[in-house]
This record gives sequence, C-alpha cells and structure tokens, in this order.
Amino acid sequence: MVGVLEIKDLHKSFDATKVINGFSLAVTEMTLQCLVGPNGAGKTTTIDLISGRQKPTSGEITFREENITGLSEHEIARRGIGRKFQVPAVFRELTVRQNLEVAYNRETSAVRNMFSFKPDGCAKRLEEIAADVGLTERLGIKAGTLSHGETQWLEIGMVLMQDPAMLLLDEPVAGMTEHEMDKTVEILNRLKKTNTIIVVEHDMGFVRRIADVVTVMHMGSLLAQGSIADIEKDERVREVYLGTEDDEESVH
Amino acid sequence: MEKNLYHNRLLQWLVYVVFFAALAVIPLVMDDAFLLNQLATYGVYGMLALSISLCWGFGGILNLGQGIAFGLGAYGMAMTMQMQTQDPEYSPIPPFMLNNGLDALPAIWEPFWNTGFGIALALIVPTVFYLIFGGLMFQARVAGPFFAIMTLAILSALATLFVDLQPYTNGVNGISPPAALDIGGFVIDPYMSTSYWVVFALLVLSTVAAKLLTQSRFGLIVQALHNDSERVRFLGYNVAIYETLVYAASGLIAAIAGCCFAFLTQYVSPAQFDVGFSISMVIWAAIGGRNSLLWAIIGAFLVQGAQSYVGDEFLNSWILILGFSFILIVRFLPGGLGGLAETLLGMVSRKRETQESLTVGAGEPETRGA
Amino acid sequence: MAIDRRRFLKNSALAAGAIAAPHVWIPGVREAGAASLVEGEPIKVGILFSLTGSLAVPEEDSALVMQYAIDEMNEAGGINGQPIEPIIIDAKSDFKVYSEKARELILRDKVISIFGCYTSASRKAILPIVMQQESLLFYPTCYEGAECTQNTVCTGPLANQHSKDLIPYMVEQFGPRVFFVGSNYVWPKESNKNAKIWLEEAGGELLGEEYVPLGSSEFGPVLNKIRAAKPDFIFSTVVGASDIAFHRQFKQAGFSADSMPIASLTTGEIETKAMGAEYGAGHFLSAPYFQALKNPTNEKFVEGFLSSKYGKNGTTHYNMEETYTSAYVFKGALEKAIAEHGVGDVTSRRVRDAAAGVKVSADVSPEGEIWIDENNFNTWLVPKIGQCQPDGSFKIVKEAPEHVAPDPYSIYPDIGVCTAEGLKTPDGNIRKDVI
Amino acid sequence: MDFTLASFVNALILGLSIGSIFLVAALGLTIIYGTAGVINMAHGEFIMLGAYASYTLQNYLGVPFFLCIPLSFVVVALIGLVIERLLIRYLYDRPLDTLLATWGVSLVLMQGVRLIFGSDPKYIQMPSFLSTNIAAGPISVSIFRVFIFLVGIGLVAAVWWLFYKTEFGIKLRAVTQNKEMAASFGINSGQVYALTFALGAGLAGIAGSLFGVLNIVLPTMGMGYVVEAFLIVVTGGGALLGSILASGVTGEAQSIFAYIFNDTFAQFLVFVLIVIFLRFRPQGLIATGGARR
Repeated sequence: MVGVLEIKDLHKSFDATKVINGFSLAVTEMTLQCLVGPNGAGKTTTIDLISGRQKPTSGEITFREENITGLSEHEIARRGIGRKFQVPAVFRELTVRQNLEVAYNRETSAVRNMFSFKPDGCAKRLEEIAADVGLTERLGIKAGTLSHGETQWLEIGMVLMQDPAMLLLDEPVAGMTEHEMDKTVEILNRLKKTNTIIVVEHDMGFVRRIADVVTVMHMGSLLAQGSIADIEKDERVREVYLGTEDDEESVH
Repeated sequence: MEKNLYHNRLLQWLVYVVFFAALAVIPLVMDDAFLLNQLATYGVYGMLALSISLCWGFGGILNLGQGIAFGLGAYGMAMTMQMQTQDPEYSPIPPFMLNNGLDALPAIWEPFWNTGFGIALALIVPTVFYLIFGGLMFQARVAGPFFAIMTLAILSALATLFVDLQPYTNGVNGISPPAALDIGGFVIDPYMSTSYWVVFALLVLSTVAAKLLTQSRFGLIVQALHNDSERVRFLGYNVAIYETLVYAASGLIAAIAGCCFAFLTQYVSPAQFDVGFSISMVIWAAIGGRNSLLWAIIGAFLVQGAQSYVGDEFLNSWILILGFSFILIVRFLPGGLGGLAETLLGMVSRKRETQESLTVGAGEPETRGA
Repeated sequence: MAIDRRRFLKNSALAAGAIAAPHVWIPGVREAGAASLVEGEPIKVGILFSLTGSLAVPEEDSALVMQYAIDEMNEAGGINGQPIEPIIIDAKSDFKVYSEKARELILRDKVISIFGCYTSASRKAILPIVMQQESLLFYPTCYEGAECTQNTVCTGPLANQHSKDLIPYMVEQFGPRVFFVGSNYVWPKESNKNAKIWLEEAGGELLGEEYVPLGSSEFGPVLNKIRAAKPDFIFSTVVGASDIAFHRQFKQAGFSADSMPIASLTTGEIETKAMGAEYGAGHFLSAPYFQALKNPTNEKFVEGFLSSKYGKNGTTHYNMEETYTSAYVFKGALEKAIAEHGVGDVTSRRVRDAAAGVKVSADVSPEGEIWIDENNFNTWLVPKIGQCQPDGSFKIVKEAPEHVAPDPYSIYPDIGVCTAEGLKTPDGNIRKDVI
Repeated sequence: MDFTLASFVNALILGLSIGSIFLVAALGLTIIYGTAGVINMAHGEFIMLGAYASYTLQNYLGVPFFLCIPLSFVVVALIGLVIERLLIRYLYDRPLDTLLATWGVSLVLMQGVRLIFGSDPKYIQMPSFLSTNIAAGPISVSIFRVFIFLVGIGLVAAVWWLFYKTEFGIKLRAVTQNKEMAASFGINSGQVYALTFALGAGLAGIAGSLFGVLNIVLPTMGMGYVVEAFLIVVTGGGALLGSILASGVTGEAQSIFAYIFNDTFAQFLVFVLIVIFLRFRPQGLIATGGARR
C-alpha cells in the first residue's frame, strides 16, 4: 500500500556531519506513527525536512503523491501538513484567542486577508477547539502568561485549527503533568481516526498508549519499524536505545 | 475580558474621533494663513509618523529610509505642478531644463502634462518601488537591523541619483513649481484653508485605512509574524508577502504625505532623501508611541511643534534636548508617550477593578495599540 | 500628451491674444503683498540664515554682519527716520525650516523684505512663497543666474561676472591647459559653462571636467585624473567642507601651488583659515571683495565690524561684504520707494521696483561702488583676483578695469533676456516668475 | 579620458587606499557588531570625537601627531565605555532599540561637540614628510594614504592578536558563541561586552585622528563615514575577515567606477551593487552566526 507520506533515501548533512543518512519511510493514512530513537538520531531533523524548515541534501519527500521536496515552509503547510515544535512556539504577545485565529488558515492570501475581519467558521471552530484543549477560560489573556502545560495545549490547539491532513508533533507531552498527558492521549487517539499523525517522542510509556506504528531511528537512518510489541522485542533497538530515554536532543 | 481601558476598541475609535474633531475645528476658529499652513505641514509629518508606526511598531519592520517613498511622491507631485505652469505652446519645458542642455521635454516628464496621470504616478511609483525592494529583501529573509541598514543604503543611493540626474531633476537645487496645484479647476492654495482641509482629509483617510488594516486578518497575521515570523510560515502564510505588503502600505502613506508636502511647500529637492529627516520620522513615532497609530501622529505634532516654537528659544541646545529625550524614551519608555498612557490607564482601570473586587486574575491586553 | 479642457480653453484664448500683443505668461494666482509701512513705526525685515547645522559656517557670519549693518543704520537715524527691526531666524540648515520660516516672516510678521539664504537650494525653497505673496528677497551671495523673478535683488556676482577675468589671467600667467573640478550641483556646472567661454577666448584648452558629490571628502579619483592630464592650472568650483578636503589632499598628493595653482571661485579667507594656511597658500580666488582691500571704506568696515560684538570670528569675507552692501541697497531702494509712493503705500514689490539702478557709493560699500541693474536686479560690480599668502590672507593681483554687467542669461540667448517685467523670450513674449 | 595603463594602475592603487580608509572606518563597528550584535549608529560620531580629541591634544597641549593617534584611542574608548555602562548594556536583547538609542547618542555627541568647539571647521596638522607623495614614473600615491594603509594593517593585526592570542580573546569568542554557556564557565559577559564596546569606540577614535588629517574636522564629519561603514560590515557579514574583504572590494569598485564614470555615479553604483549582492547572499561574504539575522 502506498503511504500518504513517502520519504525515499533522504540525506542531510551540515558541513561535514551527516545527520540524516539514507532514511526512508512510508506513512499510511489514518495512522499514528511514532518516531523514536536516541539523542542525535535525527528525529527532529526529519520533521524539519518534511515541514520545509530545512532542505535535504538529497532524497525525495512525497505527500499525497506530490513531490514536496524543497518547497518552502508555507507551501508545505498549505498542502495540509501542520507542525508543533519541540519548544512550544506560540505568539507570546498575542492573546490565546488571537493565536488560534492566526492558526485558522483557510485563507492564506495576504491581499484577501486585508479585507477579511471575521472569517467564516472561525469562531465556531475556535470555541470547539478551545474547549477541546481546555483553554476556554483563558482565551482573553496573553499567550506569554500561560503555564508551560497550557502553552503545549495552545500549540496543539493551533495545529488543530489548521485542520491539517497530517500532523507533525515534536514531543507534545514534554513538561506535562500526568493528568494533562492522559488528556493528550485521549485527543490523539481520537484524532488518528481522521488524521495522519507523526509524533516524535522519548517517553516510551506515552508511545505505548498512542502508537499504531513505531519507527526507530539511529544515526540518521531507519533501524527498525513495526508495532510497539515488535519493537520492544527487537534486540538492536534495545542495544542502541535503552537507557538514553531521558536525554534531550541538542538540535531542535 | 477587557481590563485596561486603553485596549477597549470602542474607546480607541472614540479617541480617534476626538483627536480628528479637534483638528477639524481649528480652521473654523482660526483665520491665520501661516498657522493653517504650518498645521497642514504637521499633518504631513503626522502621516509620515503614521506610516512608520504601521511598518515598525505594528509590523516590526524598522525602516530608516521612509524618505524614499516620501521623496518619490513629492517629486511626482512637484513634476505635476511644474507641468501645470508650462504651456505646450509658449513654454513647453521647465526653465531649468533649458540651462541643463535639454531642448525637448524628456520622456519621463511627458506623463506629467496630465494632472491625474501625474498624481497617480506620484503614488504608484513609490509603492511599486517598495514592493520590488521589499520583495527582494524579505524573500532573502533580510530582517531587523539589516533591513534598516539596507533602507538607509537605498535612501543614500537615491539622493545621489537625483543629484546626478541634474538635467531631469535640477539636481541639488530641486524643483520649485511657481504656482499652486490645480486639480480640474480646484486650486489647492497652500496659504488658504483648502490645503489644510485636503491634508486633513487625507490624514483621516490614511489613518482609518491603516487602523482597519491592523484590525483585519492581515493585521492579525502581521502582528503574529512580528512576534515570531518563523512560526507563521508553518501555518501556511507566505511571510515575505505579508512583510512586503505592510512595508508597501506604509510606503503608500508616505507617498501621499510626499504629495501633500509638495503642494504645501511648492518645493522638492534631493534633501527630501536626507537620512536625518527619515530618522526624525522614526523619532516622532518613537516619542509618540510606535505601537499606536494615533500616538505616533501626536508624536509628530509634538516634536515638530516644539521644534518650531520652543526650538528657537534654545537654539543650540534644542538638538541636545531632542537627543536626550529620545535616548530616555528608548531606554525607559519603549512604548513612548502612548505606552505611558497605556500603563497609566492600566493602573487606573485595575484600581477601579479591585474596588469592584469581582474578577480574579490579571487582565491583559487584547489588541495591540490604540 | 493630454491637455485638460480648461487648459485647452485658456491656451486658445491666449493664442488668439498673442497675435495682437506680446503675451504675458503668469503661472498661478497671485495675491497682493500684505506688507506695508506705517509712518513712525519700525521697519520689519527678516534675517533668514542658518545659525546651526552644516550651513552655519558661512551663513552665521552673514546673519551677524547683517545685524551689524542694521545697527549702523539705526544709529544713523534709520530709514526715513524709522528704525529697522530685524527678526532673526535660524533656518537650521534645513530646507523645510527655510520654507516654513519664510512663510512665518511673510504671512505672520509681514516683513517688508527678507535677507537670507546662501545655497541656491534654500533660495529655490523659499522663492515660491516670496513670489506668490509679492514679497521681496535680498539674496546676498554669488549664484548661477538663469533665473528671472520680480521679487529678488541679488548683490553677489553672477556666473557671467565671476570668472571673466580669472580665466584669462590664469591662462596668461600659467599656461593654457586647464582642468575643471566642481561640486556636483547647478552652480559649479553653470560657472563652468561661462568659464569655457572665457577659456576659448583666451585660447586655453580644457583637459577635463569632473564633479564630486557635495560634501564628499574623497578626492583620490579626481586627483589621479588631474595627474594623468597634467594641466597648467585648475579651475575649482568645489564648495564647503569638500573644498577644504580638496586643497588638503591636493598638497598631500604631491601637487604644489607653484607649478599647478588652483583658481577658485569660493576659497576665501574663511576656507584658508579652516584648511591651514599652508594648504591655501599660492592658490587664487576671484571675488568682488577681499578683507585685504586697501580703501578707507573697507578699513573702516573691517575695523568697525571686528571690534563690534558681532565680529568675534576675526574675519570679513566676500560673502559677508555682499550681505553688508545688500542692507544699503535696501536702504537706497526703500528711500526711493517712499519718495515715490509715500510711506503708507510702500509695498515689498514697490521697494523691489525702486531698487532698479540704486547705487551704493564707494564711501559706503567696502568693495567700491556698485549698483543694481535696472533690468535683472543683479549687481554691477568689479571682480578682483587675489592670491593666498602664506599667512592665509590674500594679495590682490588684478582688478577688473571697469564694472562688469550682470547677465543671468548671458549664455542662453535662446531662452531670453531678463527684464524688470519678466523674462523676454526671443519671440517677444514675457514670462514672469522664471525659476 | 583616454585609458592608459598607468592611470589604471593608479586607480587600482587608489582603490586599495579607499578600501583601507573604509576598513579603518568600519573596524570598530565590525567588532562591536560581531561580538555584541549592537548596531552602533553613533559610530560616525566616535570617529568625529577621535578627530576632535587629536585636534585638542595637538592644539592646546602641543602633543605630537604620532602620539595623538594612540591618545585618541584612549579618550574615545573611555567615552565609549561610559556610554556602554550608562545605556547600551540595558539594551543588548533589543537590537532595534540599540540602533535607535545610539542614534540619540549620535545627536547628543554631535551637538555637544558643536557647543564646545563651535561649528567652524578645524584641522589636524601632521609632520611635513607625510604631506607629499611618492612616485615611480607615472605611478604616484600620497604618503599619507600609504600611512593610513599601514595603520589599517597594523590595527587588523592587533585585533587579530587580541582575539586569537589572548585570554580576553578567548573569553570574547566564548561570549559571542554562547553567552549562557560562557557564563557557566565564570566569564563575566557584561564585562566582556563593555570592553569590546570600548575597544570598538577606541578604534573609531584612531580612524578620526587619521581622517582629520585627510580632510577636515567638523561636528558633522562622522555622518559621511557611517553609512559606508555599515555597508562594509553588512557586506562582510560581521566577521573581521569579512570586513577586510568587503572594504577591499568596495574600495576598488568605488575607485574603478570613478575612473570609468564619475565620483557621484560610482557612489550610486556601489550602493546598488551591495543591495543586489545582499539579495543573493544575505549572510554576507563571510557568514558568522546566521541566527542573528
């Protein structure tokens, strides 16, 4: 079966350092695929390459049978790929409501947006999503004053406002409380019925609760792929991966 | 959720109405040709400060070369006015060209025979220039201080060019059209209240347009990219286009200001591209309050008013005072006088709120700027 | 080319009229000047020079000497027994301030005349208001000409007077090969056009003509071109700070005034003092006035001015002297206008018209007798050539044998002749306000 | 004018000289920008202060010219240090605001000097042996230009030594790389920034004492250098080597265009070419930390 997102023989080097080294991946529609791997395995770089933040040295990325390699960030986003950053990136000077409004990107044309004040459907969707991510009470305040967990929620909310065909989530539960994580699990399990999702995650406990497919990366290439049960049994994975869970990647 | 009165949209519009109503009353109660002319000139400076506020305070694009659009607009208007005083039969070309070795009107001057065409060009040329230059720079992701320096470079280059093209521009001496602008029989005499009304109307128009722009979705996205332009890209917006357009919109306002300035003073020269003048536009906006369109305008009125009426008393120390107050404002009051008003109103509102003692949690701004 | 309907109607009407009588072309609406005199009240005049900013160096001195002249006149009883009240304004070296303050002087203070401006750019900035309100500007410095308004009187030399003697003198003394260097603007270019005519008459040869940006301090490329061309002398119209940089770099490049002097139209006492006298020594200047002029009037002027509260700078130079004489031209013109019309009916325009032919005699004018041309309202004067001495003063080496007539359109006979009513074009029409 | 080899060679030599003048003007700016990311709009006024310092030392204290140069460094470095401690240090995380605040500083310095010294021009005297040229046939160059060129080389060498061979240099590079990391090693980044700012100001002071000889000492003289100096820094990318290359290239371009066309058009052309260049290489000739942009 052809995946909605296909990565073929991806390479990326910074100066002399090879960060991604012949990585290939196929992501099936309506699945949640977790990208795991030790520090420096190239997980975030892969997300960067898919979302256009960086350009691959060689290789090809296809999304819905369209080659998106080398397109710029906004072009990729417009094709329905939404992204959440490792360090939550929200507009700190804007209110929570404004953050969500900006993310409602049905219309991206600058000229048409000059004459648009209240886009159709925005308010309704905003209410729903704010309720979903538990920020209804906080809509009027500046995003910069939110707690860390709330900021994570807000960014997830922003990705949802985009209504993307595919979500790239870089460590969505970092810094969340147990209770918040439960809620995230709940949302992701609901979302994967309608969306394709890639999650980069360290926390295997979390991965266990959401993943349909787990992909293990090591040294910039694919080490293993399969269900969580398969992966946990894999000797090579144990070798490279265990014990490095709580490290942070230096490049984000 | 509105806590600080400063951020109340209704109140903001009300303040605009009060300010402009006050400006509108002046010619009805005053009959001083000089004062009206002077206030009209301040109105032009107000437009420039407005354009800086839109571009810098709102869009985060510091522009030290706003003289580019201002100067190009002024030249376009001055050329139009100059051609109005020419006659196809008796004096087909401006006098200065004769002694610069031209015996026929250069092609770039031809469109200015027609007043409508000329004024249109005076607005279109600078705007298109901004679109091209801004497009080039923002696409290459030149931003922040670098963009500011680039605008300075272009400004200096244009000044040099207009000096060097002496046969077409009269070089350093500039163009002084000897008669007032005449639009289809409607004479905008710079020493009558008509010119005041025209400038006033254009100031109101551009302020309202700019205000609406900031409140549109376009404005929302520009605010977002001022905050974190990288993040906006991943939401599917082409940041370079947004930046270019907000820059060009501010350029259009500056071009309108240039046109007004040309018919008010009947003079244009490469000094319009003076670096110091472009930076003083930024000073007006900074002192008034860069984040607020209205306060930026007030800043221009205050600083220029002080220069005209207080400056002579102090003569040599005036620039010293201006420099020091600018430093102090940047250091301690980045929001300018408008920011001060925001803080004070915030304190007042909060106090009232505690007295009512109903709400929990700190109120925070909803909209940027007044 | 599109002509709107109104203009078209006007044109056809004018064209019809032109067959019968000479056509007078006046652009725009004009209002009568509001300024007038009242018997016994002070006579208000505006003094509009830059006291601060980059133009303050030449202009502040002019403002001071103007005040000196007014004090002198007031002590002698004023004009028609009325004291003169100067309104001194700082134009801050900014054309926007010139323009704004000229408006204030004319519309609010209702001065009878403005004395001011140094650069042509500032003159052009205030001329529209001066012309439209039929006010009056005394412009006391050298300029390029090619201007014919009904509201100015100029007491400095025009381009056609300035270098008339200088070029033949230099060719005769040093040889025919000359290189022109100027600042990149209108006055140097116009001056050089005139100089070329004198050069051709004197049998000289022009090797090159270079212009540097105003305010530029890099003369390397120009000096290299001069080195390659090997001229006998240099004719310079470089102005301001650039002029000083030019003279300094000239010497540093190994050139010497003895073998290749610079003949300048601007490098006077103030400039040589600023560059260091050793850089100015040996070079030449043409001007109607030098501080070193030997005549009783000048000695009295220099002594009187330098010992007054205005003379702190210790120098008098051509620009200041032209300002000083402009005050006396004004006095002569005003007295004439009062005699003709009576005090109550004197307007700025009438003072200007009365200035035609006004003489300032040799016992008042430090540069010797001068008078105002009846047609173009510039000044008949005697240009002199001075050579800079090692101490920075000038030695007069040549004086024109007679007064040289000013002609703002001398090299543009095709454009017309400036008359009191306006520019008379070759086809017999009169155009007013030609700037 | 006819093309001759000799005059073209003269133009090339002059290009080197103009380049060295640009470099001397831009060196202090490069260091301040490269280290602290501060766009110092008052740089031109630091140059002006250097010129006035030399003028004062020479005229009122009779200090010989060669001693005026290092003393100007000290004087302006001290002024720079005071300005950094009183103002700039509060603004390091607000780059646009430093740009504006330093513009305010430049207004104050310019007007302050005007009030003290008046607005009439001054000059700095130099030993007469510098005041001529050296020639080999048709090739000629003024000795003072050679002197500036040599001073330029000397300053670059000194700065290089300071950056790469001293402890201060190690600290400085550590702070430039990563302020937080450097702090964890006990490096006082505030101190390093302050000294760097003073160093940059002092270098501008040296430039001033040289330019005051080349042309004229005026309160406004700095304005003439500052835009060019900025373009050098931006074109170079903020690194020392970048500024050297950029000033060499623009100096030669300026000289050759002036040789072919005229000075005014050369200036215009150089500005336009720089803007076009930066369109295609916004990080400058030698890219430093791209993050700052």
